[in-house]
Amino acid sequence: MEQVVQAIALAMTAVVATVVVLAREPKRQIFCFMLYGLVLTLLFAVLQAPDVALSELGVGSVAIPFAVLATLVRIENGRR
Amino acid sequence: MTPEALAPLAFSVPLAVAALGAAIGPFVPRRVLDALAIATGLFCTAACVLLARAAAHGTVVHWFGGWTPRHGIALGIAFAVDPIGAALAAFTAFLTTVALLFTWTYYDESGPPFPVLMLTFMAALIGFFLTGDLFNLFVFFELMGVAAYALTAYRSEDDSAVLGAFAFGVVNSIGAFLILLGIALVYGRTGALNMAQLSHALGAHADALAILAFAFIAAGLLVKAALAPFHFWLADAHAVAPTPLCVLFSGIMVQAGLYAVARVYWSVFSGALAEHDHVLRTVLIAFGLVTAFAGGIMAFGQRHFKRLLAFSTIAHTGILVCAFALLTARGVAGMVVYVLGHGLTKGGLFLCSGILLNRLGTVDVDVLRGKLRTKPWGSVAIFLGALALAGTPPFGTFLGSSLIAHAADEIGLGWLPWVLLVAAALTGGAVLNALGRMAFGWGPPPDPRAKTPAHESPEASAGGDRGFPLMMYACSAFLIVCACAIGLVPGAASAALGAGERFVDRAGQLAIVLKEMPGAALAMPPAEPIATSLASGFLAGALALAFAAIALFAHRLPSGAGAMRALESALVPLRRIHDGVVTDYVAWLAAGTAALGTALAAWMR
Amino acid sequence: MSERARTAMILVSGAALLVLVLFAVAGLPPYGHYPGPYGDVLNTVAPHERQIPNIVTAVNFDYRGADTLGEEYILFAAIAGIALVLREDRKRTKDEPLPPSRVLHTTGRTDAIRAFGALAIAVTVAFGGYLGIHAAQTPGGGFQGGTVLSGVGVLVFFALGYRAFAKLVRKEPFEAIEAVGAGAYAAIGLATLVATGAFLKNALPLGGEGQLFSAGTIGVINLCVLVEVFAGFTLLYLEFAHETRVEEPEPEQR
Amino acid sequence: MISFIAFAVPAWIFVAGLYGMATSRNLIHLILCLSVAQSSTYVLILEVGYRLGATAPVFGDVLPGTRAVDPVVDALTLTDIVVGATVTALLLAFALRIYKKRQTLDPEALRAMEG
Repeated sequence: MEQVVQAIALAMTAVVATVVVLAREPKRQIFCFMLYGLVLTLLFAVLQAPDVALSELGVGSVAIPFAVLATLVRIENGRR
Repeated sequence: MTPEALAPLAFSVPLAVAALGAAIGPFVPRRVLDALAIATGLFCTAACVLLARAAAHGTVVHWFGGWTPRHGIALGIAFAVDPIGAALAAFTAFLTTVALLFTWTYYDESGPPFPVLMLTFMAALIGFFLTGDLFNLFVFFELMGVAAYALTAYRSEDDSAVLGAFAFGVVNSIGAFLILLGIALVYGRTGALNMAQLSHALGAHADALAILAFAFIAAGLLVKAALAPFHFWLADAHAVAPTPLCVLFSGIMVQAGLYAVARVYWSVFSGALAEHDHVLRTVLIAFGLVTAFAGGIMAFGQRHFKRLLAFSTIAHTGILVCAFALLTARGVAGMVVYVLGHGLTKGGLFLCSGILLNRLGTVDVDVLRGKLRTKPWGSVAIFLGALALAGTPPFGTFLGSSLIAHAADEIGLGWLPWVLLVAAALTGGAVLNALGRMAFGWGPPPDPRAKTPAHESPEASAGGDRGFPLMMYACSAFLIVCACAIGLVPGAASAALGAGERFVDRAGQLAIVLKEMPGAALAMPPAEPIATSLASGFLAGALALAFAAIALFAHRLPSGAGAMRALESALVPLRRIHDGVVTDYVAWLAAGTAALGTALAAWMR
Repeated sequence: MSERARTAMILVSGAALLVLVLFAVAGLPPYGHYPGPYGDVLNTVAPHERQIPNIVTAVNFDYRGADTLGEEYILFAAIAGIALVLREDRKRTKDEPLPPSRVLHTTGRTDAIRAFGALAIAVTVAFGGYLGIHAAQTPGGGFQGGTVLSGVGVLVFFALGYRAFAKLVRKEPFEAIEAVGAGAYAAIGLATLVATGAFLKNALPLGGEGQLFSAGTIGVINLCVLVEVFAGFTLLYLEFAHETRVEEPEPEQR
Repeated sequence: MISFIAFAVPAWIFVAGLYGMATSRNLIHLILCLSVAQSSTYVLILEVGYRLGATAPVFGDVLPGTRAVDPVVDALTLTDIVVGATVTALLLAFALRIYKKRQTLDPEALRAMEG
């Protein structure tokens, strides 16, 4: 059971990582990236690493996406 | 103060001062911060020199948190300081101090971030040289990197500076991932991070995991060392970084990457890979020679003086990698002496380029054509620096190359030193070629159709006559004089040889670090008299002059112009791959790592 | 290099790297069978010697505290670099607001959004504070708590806008706080070096297991990290949020 | 089987991230791919310290001595995550600065220096 859950979490990680890489359009990519942060959080939780999962949650789903979003907003402003 | 306590002091004091500087920076005059930074640099130099003296009497070990090992298992992080690590740490602090002194009059205004980031960068390098823990090495690698990216982008009004910093950051980060990959592999196998414990646990058998873990860690570190094809970031970053920082980049940061490869090999993997050392030697010498000649030839093709010096650094990395690749104590000794001699020389040359940028507003050789007549002292310094780069006696680089030559002879590679001599002479010749144009207006007239290199904005309100820049000249002259002095210190060669013996003594390190056995004082094996290699040293200098003369005057000979065109066309493919596109750099990095890994793994099994 | 050449190069070398890494990981012990000894030794000795249930915290702030010191300075240096690069052009141009962006400013903020924002902020502060303080007992600690607490800035930004965020967070004091957090960590190391002869060696009473501020220096270092991470990430958000500043009406006074 | 999946996943993520970077046409896309490549190191490091059927190394509710996973890999990954986040943010700031100056984020159009 434990191994099945982990195998699923790992497979999801690989798939979402591939999706992030292949999403060429920045706005779509950043939402995939937030999802990737959540998937990683889940993976770390099932790997019995709660400290790491909490950090990844803060960094992967909030900090980096925020910085990217702000950058995208600025760029959109520059275009107009 | 015991020697054991000096080790953490040398890296934590500059960190504490950096934080202090950032906190009080907005409220105190600039000079206060500068003085504080210089005082810290001097303090660290002194601490590391004392540490090196102590290390000569036995490896100095400091266990953080007081967690000494239990039954041969390390609980915490150790700094394991041998004479070579301490000497290079002292050299780092010394170069930082000189660079900070140079900035004293160099910038009209430099905000608090500059000294703060410089101190952080210095602390990271010192920690990098002293640590005996593999993951701690990675942490200092990253700290050094982040401070360096930020400093490269320091003149952020110049977009090529930010672009250079971006490429630097991306490529070095991938290098860091490769290091982590290697660390994860060996940690999964052994459950250890302390270098001595790792070498014990890995044993004497090389399988795919051990070989590839070394290949990944080495590739990651060689990104910092700018071995081809990992070197592209260096030329872009050096050309645009603040000049005082280039002194540290070219003088010690690049070499720190190579030092770490040597350290990781000798402290961790030398037992496991011992039976395959000929494979490692062949592969690394191949990479090193390609780097040395690619760098030397590209240096000749540059008209941006700082970028020229950057390519010369790449060439010297190739030479140093060949010295390490000999995989003997004598090779390590030669490598370290060469690092010191080269770092002082290159530092002096970069400071000269800083004076040009500061006073004349550009480092474009074609724009400066004939303009250096008014700066005789600068020209003399550049001339001496060029001879030193070629490895002419009595400079430190000559002593280093003569040690490397003896080391190569010892293992039957008598041809190698002669090849390296040509590469070194190429870099010296490239500098002399630029000097001939700048000081005397020699050489073919510049091609008016040639593309001007990226615009370099002057680093301070350039111009004119604000008096003789005494402090700047003093700093660059001091470094060139030191480059000469280090080749003349009596006993330097045999001290280096003794330190090299210590560096490669894996069993000895293990006993001192994990079993807390007392260390022994450094043996001082007699060095071969350098007189035997004096002739080759002068030959290198003459060759450099000859290369420069060909580049400057061949067009006047009847068949010369055609020959020059042929040479120029040889440069074209090399120029084409140095295209400044960061995605290309990533592809090259992947290809280089795959090549290194495949070569080692396929051949060793 | 042409795009096609580059793609070919990365495909070939990527495939080679994949094979190499698979080849290497095949030499690892089977998945789920960590052989030790490092972690096992620490799991055995740390609860007793350091009076702390969360061994990860003990490793972070004590056994491998030097790594964490480096890590805090990486954050410190990166924030300095971000400020350096993004502020350069603000010296010359005044802080002129930019036109509104389609992403952030299509709709006005209703009272419901503001109320929800206030609630979210309260929850974030409680959760972040709890995580940050209870490093020794439960998962979490200064770093996790600091990142969560700095999320308050993000919430203020989304609920009330850039101007409110910038009014709440002034740059200079936060930079000083961040530097103090990082510097205090190094200073604790130096103080323990003087007091005990070993950098970051515990020099405080351990206290009993389970108490809030047990485990000696670990508690103090945890606090430094909490402060630094909170201030550092808040500055990070502020620097990036500044890039999205728009002309907004002043929030209504009530 | 689980061994192969577990160790192949980080290898795949790393190479996928590298591929994305090398073929990227936008610096922001490139930075996020760099972040993905870095996440492969988190996964691999955590996996090598994992132990089937063991608890997290927090001995609050469980007694010391219970079979637990390696606390060291957790600490290493934490450090790695902080490093990754800060480097990513710094590179984003660089990209933004470059965009303001050059009005493009296409790596092909952004050559620092040539030759």
